Amino acid sequence: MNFSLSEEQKMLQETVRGFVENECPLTRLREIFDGESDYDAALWHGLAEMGLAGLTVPEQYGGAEMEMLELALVAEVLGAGAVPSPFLGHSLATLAIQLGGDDAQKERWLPDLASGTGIATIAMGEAGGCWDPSEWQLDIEDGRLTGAKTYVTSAEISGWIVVSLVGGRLAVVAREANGVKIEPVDSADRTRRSSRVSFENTPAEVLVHPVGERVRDAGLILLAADALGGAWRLVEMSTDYAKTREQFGRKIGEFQAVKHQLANMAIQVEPGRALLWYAAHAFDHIPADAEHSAAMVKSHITDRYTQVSRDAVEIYGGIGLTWECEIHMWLKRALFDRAWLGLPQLHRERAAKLSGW
Amino acid sequence: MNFSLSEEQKMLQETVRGFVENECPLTRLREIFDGESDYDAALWHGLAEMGLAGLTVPEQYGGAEMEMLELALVAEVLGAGAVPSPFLGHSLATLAIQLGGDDAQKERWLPDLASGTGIATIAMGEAGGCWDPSEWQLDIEDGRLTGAKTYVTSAEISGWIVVSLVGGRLAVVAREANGVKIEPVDSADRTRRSSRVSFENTPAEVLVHPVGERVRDAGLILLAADALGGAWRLVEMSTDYAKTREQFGRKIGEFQAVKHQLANMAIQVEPGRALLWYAAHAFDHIPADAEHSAAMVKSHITDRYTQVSRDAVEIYGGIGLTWECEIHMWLKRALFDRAWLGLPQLHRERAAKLSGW
Amino acid sequence: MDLRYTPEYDEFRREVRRFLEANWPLTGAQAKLAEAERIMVFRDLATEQGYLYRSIPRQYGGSEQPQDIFKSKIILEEFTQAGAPHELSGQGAAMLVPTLLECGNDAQKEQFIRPTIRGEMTWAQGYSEPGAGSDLASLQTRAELDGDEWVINGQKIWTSGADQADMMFCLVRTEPDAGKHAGISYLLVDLKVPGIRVRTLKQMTATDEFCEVFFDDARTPAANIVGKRGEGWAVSKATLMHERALIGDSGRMERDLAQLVKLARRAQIGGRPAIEDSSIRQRLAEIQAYVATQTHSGSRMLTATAHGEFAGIVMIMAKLTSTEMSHMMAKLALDLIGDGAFEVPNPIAYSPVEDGTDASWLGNWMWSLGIATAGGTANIQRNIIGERGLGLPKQRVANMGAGKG
Amino acid sequence: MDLRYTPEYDEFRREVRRFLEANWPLTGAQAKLAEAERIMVFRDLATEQGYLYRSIPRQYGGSEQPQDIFKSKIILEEFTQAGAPHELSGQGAAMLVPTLLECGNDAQKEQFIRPTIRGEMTWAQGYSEPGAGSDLASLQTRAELDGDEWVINGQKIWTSGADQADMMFCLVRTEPDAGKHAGISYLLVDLKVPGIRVRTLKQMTATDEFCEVFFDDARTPAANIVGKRGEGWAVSKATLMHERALIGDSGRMERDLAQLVKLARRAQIGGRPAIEDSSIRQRLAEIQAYVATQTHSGSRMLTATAHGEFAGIVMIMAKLTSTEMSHMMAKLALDLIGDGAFEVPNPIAYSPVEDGTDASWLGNWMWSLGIATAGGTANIQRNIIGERGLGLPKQRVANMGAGKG
Repeated sequence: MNFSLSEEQKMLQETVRGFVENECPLTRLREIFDGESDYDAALWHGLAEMGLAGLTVPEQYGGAEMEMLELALVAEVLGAGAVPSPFLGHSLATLAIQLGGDDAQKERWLPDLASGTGIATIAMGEAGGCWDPSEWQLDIEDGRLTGAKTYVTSAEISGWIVVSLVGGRLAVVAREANGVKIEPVDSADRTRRSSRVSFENTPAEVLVHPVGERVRDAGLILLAADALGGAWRLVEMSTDYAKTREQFGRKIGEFQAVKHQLANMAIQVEPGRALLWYAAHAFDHIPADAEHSAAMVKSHITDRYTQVSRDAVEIYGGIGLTWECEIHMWLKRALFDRAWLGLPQLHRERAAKLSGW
Repeated sequence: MNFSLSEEQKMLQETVRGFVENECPLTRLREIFDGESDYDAALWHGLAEMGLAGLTVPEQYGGAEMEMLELALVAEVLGAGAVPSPFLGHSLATLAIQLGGDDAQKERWLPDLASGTGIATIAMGEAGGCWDPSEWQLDIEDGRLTGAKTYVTSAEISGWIVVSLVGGRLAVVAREANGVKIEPVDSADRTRRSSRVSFENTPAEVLVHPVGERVRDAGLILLAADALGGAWRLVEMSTDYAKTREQFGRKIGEFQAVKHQLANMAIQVEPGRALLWYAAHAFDHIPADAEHSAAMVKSHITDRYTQVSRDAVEIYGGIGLTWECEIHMWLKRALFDRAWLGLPQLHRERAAKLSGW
Repeated sequence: MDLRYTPEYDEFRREVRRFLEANWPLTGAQAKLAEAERIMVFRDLATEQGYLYRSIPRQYGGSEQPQDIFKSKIILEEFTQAGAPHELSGQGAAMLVPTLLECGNDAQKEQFIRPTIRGEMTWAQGYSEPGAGSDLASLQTRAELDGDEWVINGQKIWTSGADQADMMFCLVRTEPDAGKHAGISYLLVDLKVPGIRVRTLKQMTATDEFCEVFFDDARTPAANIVGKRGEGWAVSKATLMHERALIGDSGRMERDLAQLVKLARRAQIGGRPAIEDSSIRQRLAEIQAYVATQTHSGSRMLTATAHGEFAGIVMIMAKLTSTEMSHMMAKLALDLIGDGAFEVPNPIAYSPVEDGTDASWLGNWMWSLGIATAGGTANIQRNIIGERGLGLPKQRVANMGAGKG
Repeated sequence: MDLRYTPEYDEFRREVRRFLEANWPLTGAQAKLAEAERIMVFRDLATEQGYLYRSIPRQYGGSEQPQDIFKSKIILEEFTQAGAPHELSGQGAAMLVPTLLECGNDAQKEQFIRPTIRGEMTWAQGYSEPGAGSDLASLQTRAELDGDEWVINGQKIWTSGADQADMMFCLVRTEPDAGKHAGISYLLVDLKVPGIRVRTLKQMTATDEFCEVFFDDARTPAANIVGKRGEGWAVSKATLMHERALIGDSGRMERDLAQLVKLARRAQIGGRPAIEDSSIRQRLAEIQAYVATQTHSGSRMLTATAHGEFAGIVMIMAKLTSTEMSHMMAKLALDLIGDGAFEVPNPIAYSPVEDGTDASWLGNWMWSLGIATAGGTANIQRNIIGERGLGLPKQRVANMGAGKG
């Protein structure tokens, strides 16, 4: 038994962390956050050059043929840096084709996506907070798609949009196809802005395997990974702040009340790391536990992230409420991670059902 | 508008408080707690001499003709002292006859009960946690009662037992009547021990007005009052302890963590006082709010009491877990107040329904 | 105990209603005035009648009425009900004017009160500094007397509305050699003088209520000191617990709860209205009881104040309990708005959530984070409750509560 | 990452199973022995085989095996599964023996280890005193050397099982002039000698696991000091983080949760099983996720330890997080047992709730209050996480965490 990261996995995280520190430091993050678009081509190409665009894609299609655990470890580092990128949607769309496509479909899309030359995204939610596969209503008729999806990330810059359909099927749509309309949302999380995407008699190709639930589970894990990275970063930032900020002639971290607040934040987050590892590992290796642990990890860690982002504001005080303090970018990312693919209460109810309760 | 206690009401509390301090100090309380019975005749007669046995009974029957607010204020003081007495059951049984009886019934029972010469109790709960009037199953057939009630206080020493029936009606049974069987429960709260009381073809007299719900509301208010008194006493005891106990060369109350724990306990309890006053006042004067505020005050304050009793143990440390530390007598009283007449969640659901939600 | 008003107060309420029916909205030629003018005309009328600015002498523009908190409450209720303009609620009328009445000299009262309560002179509060938040008394902005003027250098932060205001009342260090608290004075400064620069501070909700104010040899007349040199700390505390704070908050929590219930009715969980979900109902009912404790404690404190009594420890709890209730409500709201969390918040700021949209609840969630709890405020409240309320010993050497309050 | 064991370990597990199938329960004549004897025979056999007391040299009665935490875990799992006696779990085997192995001299090891692990000599722990709880180092019980004996005076408290035990290992002050920590020594004392009086301390659950022990000129041989004079504090800390603590707790939280789910199935809310109520389901699912974080963090720490690595800050969190989970479960249980709260608790003490009755949950609720959080333990854990885990500064002058750990 070996429940730890391998040297390669640690190295992967270190490499990405180093890249993020150099290429997306706080100054750059702020620029993107305050700018017109959350897409930074140089940043994306840098990530793609490290192989992150096709991390799970089989080598025969030009990918790194790694597993969900590695994908989650990367998501964690990107979450820690609040990195704006198409990573989330692209990873899930690519995984959808990888798991759901036949040979021809894989041959057609994966090489392009694995290299990062092509960008894809995924469209799962429907109006009224319908994120669960059982609630998906969109369907294909005669190879044509009509309807709308909500909160699709990076839609404007994606070449392909994987769209979830009734019954857990998935279809691929070219963004430039007829009838595709993208309406940007004025997004709270400006590192992962989203759009409403609608289709009007749009040509779409259905993937042969209906893997919607698997892709949803992958999404739950990636959101949890992002949340873990972001939440721990908030613990670190708040701790650093408490070590430097002085009030009443001493560092505020010296006051027992503040120290205990920080300790409480830390214990909310760090134990989740092992659950994340497990859920990601189970996705590939323990089928009986995969769906349940994905539901648990998403509900648990994204809730913790949201709470910790509130706690961080308490530590920072008034300045933590301002736009110029960095906290709010993570806080808004926490809101995204918590709501995308459905709120914690939805996944707690699912976990209860899956437990046979 | 005058939302405060009158001088007479304050005096009433002072008088009872003085009596409790003299006649039921901690030493006496421990004796009763550890003894064979929770009934102390001298204590009860002392309370009765102050008029507490018939506080709400009209003067024509020998009572003090006061209102629910006064009754609640007395219950609060008795709760603060964790006083063992038949007060709770007797007050509710007496109120049941007062509100539900016709002239003959009142004439028959009230003078005896108001003076405290006779003791009565009330039997409302049924097996399976059925405390709500809608769940009461017992009924009278040809003036005879068969069935059982749970967690009846002071049954052995009561001359009369008011029994709730299907549809919210109430009946009076003599304890010595045929077929009455009293099986004591090994009670956690040894200041208000209870019994299962069963009836087998027992003669019973139905009160003419079906006031079961009103009496239940009165019970909710008295439990909340007991809880408020007890919870605030725990705050006081814990505060006193924190002012004297030393660790690391200083009073533990000086440590910010302990200070904040105590402050958190205090803010959980003290604001409930005004809600209690309101609910008790509403019982007599604001019919539209009476049921709702009784449901709220019981669920809120008894939950706070339970929490505060846990918090008190944290302040006291290991000694707080022992039988010889006084805390546990209040803690067990908190458990009683919380469970009798139904758990907080039941009354929250009722409050929601009554709010039209 | 009697929750009804006496017949005299009922009569007073009818009198206020008759006044409002006759005068708001304005009629005739006055109805055609611009809005700001209409409001001013009405306020003058209501003040003349004895309904507004009741604690302010007539010579300074008030109505100089005997203190009567029930009348104040009735007036507030009826004016709110009628949608009529009440007293100005800015920092000037709410904080500076009571302070001047208590500690100002006649010239200051004469000069500042009337224009302030008429809205002709607006104020910002200059207390906090970047290095002096919860430990306010460590403030570093200094003022030196140069002839008949104070020369001010330093920086203030969290001065809400300083970009719009005419004047600032602020705490500055004038006695560098005196103790931490004893070295502070309370000055009034014209924000339009040279040497003052105001920068707005954007909040995470994308609004900018707050500002930073930089002083670089900014000047104000020597006469603009309230109280004596070194008394500024005491001056700033003089009116913290005045009547207005007691009745001002009334009903806000209930209104927020009503909005939350509305939200729970329209939000969906598992295809059904969220309000039918037992976990949501339990949380709503728990909040409802907390709100009820606040409401009735409000009545209790009001009564005590009316009788000139002190209601006890509950008086120093309201701030912390309000904060905690706001948190509970905001958290529940976040569980109800669902996808609303993706969209940009609509910050109705600290005020109740008036429009009830998802975006307004998101803004409320962000706001409820801060202001009240930020900067150790909640911790300081707990210190105060522990030390003043329960009589626990102060921590030796240093104590987070020592500076504030 | 691979959650499976390697083939070698699978083989080891089969070997253990074969041993258990052959030897537990005992067969033949041995099966007719009294229970205590059967257990001792079996333990000797299992030790001989290398399954028990693996870190203890054979000369002292152990099996002297190379450290292998996975084997230890497999043994524990299989013995538990088979209901076979594992190592003794009392304070002697669990705390004193590792301490002697680390800090004792040869004579002490020779004299005490074998009888202790065979259950022939039982121990109580004498650390806490009425005036020294979380601030343990302020202990006042003193010992003075008189010829070749220590003479002990003072009082210990929370010495579980002292009324049954033969011996006590305790911390006493031997160097009154040295510093708070430096004046303490670690002594072994026969509880049956004159001058020692043991009084049981009844708990609120009506059980009496704990005792007070009074020393009145009680004597113990001068040789019964472990480590040197004044080294007692360090000696008592030497083995705090040993392997046993890591694997000992495994599975307890899951078993408790499974019992809680059973309780939720039989409890009723509104006439239906509580587990169908959405508020209960949400709370159960939230607890389930917390338990999962604990379980998998356990695997993480186990792996790290097996690799001789330190898993990081999570290592010092387990105690506090367990406490908080126990609280969550106990609170939910209290909402499920309903009328069970009236009846006298059945204290299954700190152990999992094994029979699942209402009375056992009530006992669990009372126990979960204490031990773990009582006496500032949770606060001290938070100090440790803040200071050691996050590197926050210690509070100057005094610090609640300074004494412990």
